[in-house]
Amino acid sequence: MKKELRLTVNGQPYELYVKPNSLLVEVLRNDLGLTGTKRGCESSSCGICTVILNGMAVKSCSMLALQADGAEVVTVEGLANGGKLHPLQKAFLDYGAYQCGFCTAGMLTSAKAFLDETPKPTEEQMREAIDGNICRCTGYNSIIRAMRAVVNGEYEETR
Amino acid sequence: MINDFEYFAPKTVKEALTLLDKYRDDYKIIAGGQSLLIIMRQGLIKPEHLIDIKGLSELNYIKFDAKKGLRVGALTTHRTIEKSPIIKKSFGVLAEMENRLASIQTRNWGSIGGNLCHGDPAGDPAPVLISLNSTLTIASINGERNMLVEDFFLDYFETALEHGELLTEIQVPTISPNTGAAYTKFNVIENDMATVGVAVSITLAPKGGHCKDLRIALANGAPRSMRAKQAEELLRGKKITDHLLKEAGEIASAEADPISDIHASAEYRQELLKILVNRVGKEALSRAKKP
Amino acid sequence: MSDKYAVIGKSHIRVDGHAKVTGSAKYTFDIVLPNMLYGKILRSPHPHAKILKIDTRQAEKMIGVKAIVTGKDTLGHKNGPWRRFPELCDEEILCREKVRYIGDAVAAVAAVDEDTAEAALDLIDVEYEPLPAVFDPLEAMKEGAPQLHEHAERNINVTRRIEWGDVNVAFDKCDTILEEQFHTSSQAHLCMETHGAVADFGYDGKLTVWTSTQSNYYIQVLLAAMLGMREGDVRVIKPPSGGGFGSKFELDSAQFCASLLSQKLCRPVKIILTREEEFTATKRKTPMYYYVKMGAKKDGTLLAKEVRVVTEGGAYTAMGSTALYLTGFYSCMPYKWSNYRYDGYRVYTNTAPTSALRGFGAPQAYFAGESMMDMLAAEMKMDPIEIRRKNAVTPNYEVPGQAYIQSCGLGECYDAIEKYMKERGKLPLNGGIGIGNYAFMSGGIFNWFNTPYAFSAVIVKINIDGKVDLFTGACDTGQGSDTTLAIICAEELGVHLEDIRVHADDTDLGPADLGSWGSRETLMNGNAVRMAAADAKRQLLEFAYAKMKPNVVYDLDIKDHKIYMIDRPERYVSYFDIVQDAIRGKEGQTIIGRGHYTPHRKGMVSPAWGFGVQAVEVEVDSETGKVKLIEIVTAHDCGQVINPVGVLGQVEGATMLAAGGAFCEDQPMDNGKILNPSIGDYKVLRSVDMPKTIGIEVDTYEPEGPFGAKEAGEGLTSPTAGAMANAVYNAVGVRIKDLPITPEKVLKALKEKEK
Amino acid sequence: MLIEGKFVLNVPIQKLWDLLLEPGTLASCIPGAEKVEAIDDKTYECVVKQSVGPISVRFKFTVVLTEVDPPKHLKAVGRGEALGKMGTFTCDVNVHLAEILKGEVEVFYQTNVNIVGRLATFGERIMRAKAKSVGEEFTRNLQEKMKSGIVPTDFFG
Repeated sequence: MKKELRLTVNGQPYELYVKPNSLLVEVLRNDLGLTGTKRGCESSSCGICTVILNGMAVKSCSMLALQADGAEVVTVEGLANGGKLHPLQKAFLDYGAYQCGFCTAGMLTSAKAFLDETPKPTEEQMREAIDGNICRCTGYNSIIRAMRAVVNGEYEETR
Repeated sequence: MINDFEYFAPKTVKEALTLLDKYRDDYKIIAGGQSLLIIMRQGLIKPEHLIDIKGLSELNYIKFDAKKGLRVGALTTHRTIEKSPIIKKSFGVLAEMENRLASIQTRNWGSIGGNLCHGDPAGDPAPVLISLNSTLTIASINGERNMLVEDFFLDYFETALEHGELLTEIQVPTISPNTGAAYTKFNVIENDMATVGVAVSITLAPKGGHCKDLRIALANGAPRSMRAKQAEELLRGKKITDHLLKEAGEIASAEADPISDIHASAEYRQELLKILVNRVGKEALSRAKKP
Repeated sequence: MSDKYAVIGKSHIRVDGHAKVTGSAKYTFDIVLPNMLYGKILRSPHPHAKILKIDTRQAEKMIGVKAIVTGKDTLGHKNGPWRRFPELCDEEILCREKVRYIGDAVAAVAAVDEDTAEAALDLIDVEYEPLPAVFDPLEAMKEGAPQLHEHAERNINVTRRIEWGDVNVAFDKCDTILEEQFHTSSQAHLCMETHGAVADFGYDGKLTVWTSTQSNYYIQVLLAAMLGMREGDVRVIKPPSGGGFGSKFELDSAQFCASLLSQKLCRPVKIILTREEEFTATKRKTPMYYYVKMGAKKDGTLLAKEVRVVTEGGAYTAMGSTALYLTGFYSCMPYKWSNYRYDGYRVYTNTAPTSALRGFGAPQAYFAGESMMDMLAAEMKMDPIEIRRKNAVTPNYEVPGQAYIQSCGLGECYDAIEKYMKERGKLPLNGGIGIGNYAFMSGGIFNWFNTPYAFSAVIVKINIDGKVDLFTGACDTGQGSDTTLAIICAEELGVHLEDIRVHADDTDLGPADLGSWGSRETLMNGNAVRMAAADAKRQLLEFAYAKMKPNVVYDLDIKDHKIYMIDRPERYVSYFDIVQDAIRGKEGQTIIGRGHYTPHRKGMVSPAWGFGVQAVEVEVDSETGKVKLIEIVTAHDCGQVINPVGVLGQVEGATMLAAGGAFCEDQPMDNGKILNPSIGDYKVLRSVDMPKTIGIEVDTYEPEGPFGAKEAGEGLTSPTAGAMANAVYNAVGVRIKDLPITPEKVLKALKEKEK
Repeated sequence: MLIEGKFVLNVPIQKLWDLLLEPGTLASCIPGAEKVEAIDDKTYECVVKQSVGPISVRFKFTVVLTEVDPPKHLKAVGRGEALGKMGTFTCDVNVHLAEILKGEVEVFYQTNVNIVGRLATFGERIMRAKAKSVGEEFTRNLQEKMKSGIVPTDFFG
């Protein structure tokens, strides 16, 4: 039996009816068509389904959609606004912090949630911040450089 | 594929306990669900009723009182504990442990109570809580009961939690002066599940500096989080030397009964326990000596 | 050097960048078509068994189930890319009589949603007669071992010999001879996007398949053959792809089953493999048993090397035959062996088929080879860099009967690493640096696929506004070939990167290309791109000459949208004006340039070679055996760097994958069952574990490559395991010959050493 | 996966042997055994319930004695399924009885269990641990059954 789910995604309030066994990632992708958020494993180990829920990075494949009732969710589609890319997105472009791009949404959301709460992190903290996200292409270091660039204010004018 | 189930999201503990009582024959409690959903997805368990306690704000708190000690609601997330100023200040080892527990995403969503109830002997919080002589409170429709955390674990993924019961609070006694506590786990990949882990807390006598009291607890040393009591006995009341610590490592390793799996053989785990008990013991000792 | 070029050698934002950082890139995983069904595949739980019967009646009755296919619904063809060696095509994909590994496909279901399809799998009743199985290649080679395929006695799948000189005679002349054995482990590709396909067979009898692949041309041809269709009726489109690493240029079960189901129903069918299937039922790295004997003269001259290899083939040939040959070839590189003999055996086993994984046999060869070089240096009291430099291949060297090397920056790489090690100075206790070096191909000169087409072909079309359409069959799986090719095109045409639109993902549009494997695209497709762009440019210049009327001795060229006289650059006309003139002058036809590339008379392996030397620094915890990766420095020669940020990404990405394979990645099995088929249990390096990496590019000019460019990326996975083993030895004096180098193995070795 | 165990019992070897082949013994000694039925002198049908934490599974399987060499050695093959499409499994059992002293028997058993399907994916680690503890419990129960004094046991599972 479907149940009502009210949540806000990328600033847009939604009222839906979902099956209790639907995962948040499934509702985002299938019901809301936000396919930017991917899925990489069935064991909540790869982090590529990461979204920002009430300001926290969480794995949308490891929670029921109904557990997001009343929550504010931000997905990769919600990072840019008014035709402007988020500084992290610009930095990812300039520093080649992605290759196949399949883990990129999770990397960006993890990085954003972290930098929002820790604006001046150390290198170690930045590595910790994306330690739950697997990237098979880049070897991570370019992602750290991109985060560092944002922290250093290289993209401030667009903030 | 996750089976269909009837979903309940009680708003109060009372409501939750009533539901647990009502569906005692076939329900599962979901807190964060990061462990539960994996086995549900594999079709290994198919509960008819899922009772979601994630929203019970009643059980999400950290309270500290110099006499009574620390009280943590079972649904407090790992991340909240990790970042709590009072815990950093007065229970540093807890915050250190949480900081190494899996990834930020997992810590943001997972709760300390959920972790304990999963009953995975590789879990990090259990040994640390055991080493701090922590207790916990279990509630049911018929009332509450308390027990030592070290008595909570029975076997692989099996805890003392009966049907109809809910873990509500964890209590950590105030750490007495001249006490040092430390936790270290060994793993090939950082922040991974512990191949083995060791928590030690040592209290030194104000005069003479001999070991007044101590606790040694092991992660993944056996089918359940365990205390290395014989190793403790060796050290209790004595002036702790490098030599004694080394010996304690040998004893703890012999006490332990780890298994062989794809990540390490039982023999290797026992080797690691020798080393870790020694190292963590040293660390705890030096912390105990710090004024 | 990069000033020489306007576009090449400067870092560019990738052509697929914006779509990828905003989440708008649509992967196969994201595609939903009207009226689409979802498929799931039933796989064998047995490592080796006869299929007695398959009863699908119960499943068919289930509401929401639309079709079920089994081996009986196929034409019974055996799949494989070996169109010149039919005996090597041995995989039915949907098994008919027999299953040969845990994960072999036996049936597939199409239903209204994934849950229904999955539930239906449980209702399919397959009766098996389990057969004795064999899992270790050395066991499988023995007389009387269970035989997987009728055609392969003692389960020998392929044998290869490479030989020149006379090793037996040469060994007698050696002052020092070493003999050792090594074993390399399995590794999963771990593409973040699992294998998957959306197949849409219409009532018009035409099939369109969207799939994450490294070669849409291979998939088109192989699918057509397996389904009994004309190639032209099969269209394969590659959306942005979530990684390949060698696992995605063969026809897989998702592509075949989705197509077969769609063909049966004339409805779109989508199959995305689960992560568990990705681990257990797709190809994996080839584990190898290595025996190496090498000998040298007092002065350190390498005289003779003999290598014997047995590879764990798994149930089918896959790309393993090429891995068998390449590992034998790489075992002689990058040194001037005057006598060499390789004997390789690929052996069938009841395990998941083994195949290509980034490096294609090279990492295994260099792990054994580079470990041996250090052991030899120690034995002969020589400096490990010195003995390598002394014997290393040099420009314009011929590997007897095998390969021609033109550009080679290996010498400069040794210098760079030597300099780095000097500056690094003294290491902490239990710290050690080890080195390894490599040579790697820039595309293979193999045509086992028997393609009648050029290896790479490109069409360049210039439109009235100066925009350029680049049509190619190259497959970007994330490594960035679309961007590299666009840069080469822009450079040759004298336009900007933004002027280029790359159409590289559709067999209906682009000319055939063999795809992205063996580090082909930059050199092979790059050459075709440059030729096509030059062809289009020539057509523009005809009109420019007419307009500018230069003295006939002057040449024109294009740079930065200016068509100018090479010797008098101040005299120029606008590229855009000339494009307008040219199109109007050609009665309104767009400008079409054509280019192609196939290597000729370039030996047997590759037309060009990338090189590198790597230093790995580790710190070993002598009590637990844990090895900490501190820093990995790689000096490498990839010819002219096309896109620096892209090359750095390749260096670092290769390091993550190679260090993981050397350090912790493994696929332990029990009776043929992979025991860690989840990312929770399969350990890979994460950001915190990733060591500091430094890439030092050594510039050379490769005459065979476009603007002097050659491979970067795949070869870089080669040196790490050997360098790491050498580093551990230099740190604590134990030699690990069996990958991965786990703490447990190191501690065991340390304890044995104490005795 | 291979599970081995060894224990010593003070009991006449023939008595132990007979008990081991007696369905009643097995039923009462196999942890979670719900049914052990001798179909003929070589074949047993069993239903055993096992649980690991939240997961509980019913195994239905048939054991066939393939080699019987009383009172010293027996070999058996078990085939069965975990009910509810959880998986299938096979196991080979080897039991050796050796009379160390008069009336003191050393029992050495070796079981190679192979589980396939869903259950196997739950994690080799837990299956292995469970198998070990089941082996140990079986032994304990058997020892209980022989009301004779028991020499300390020694395991390596």
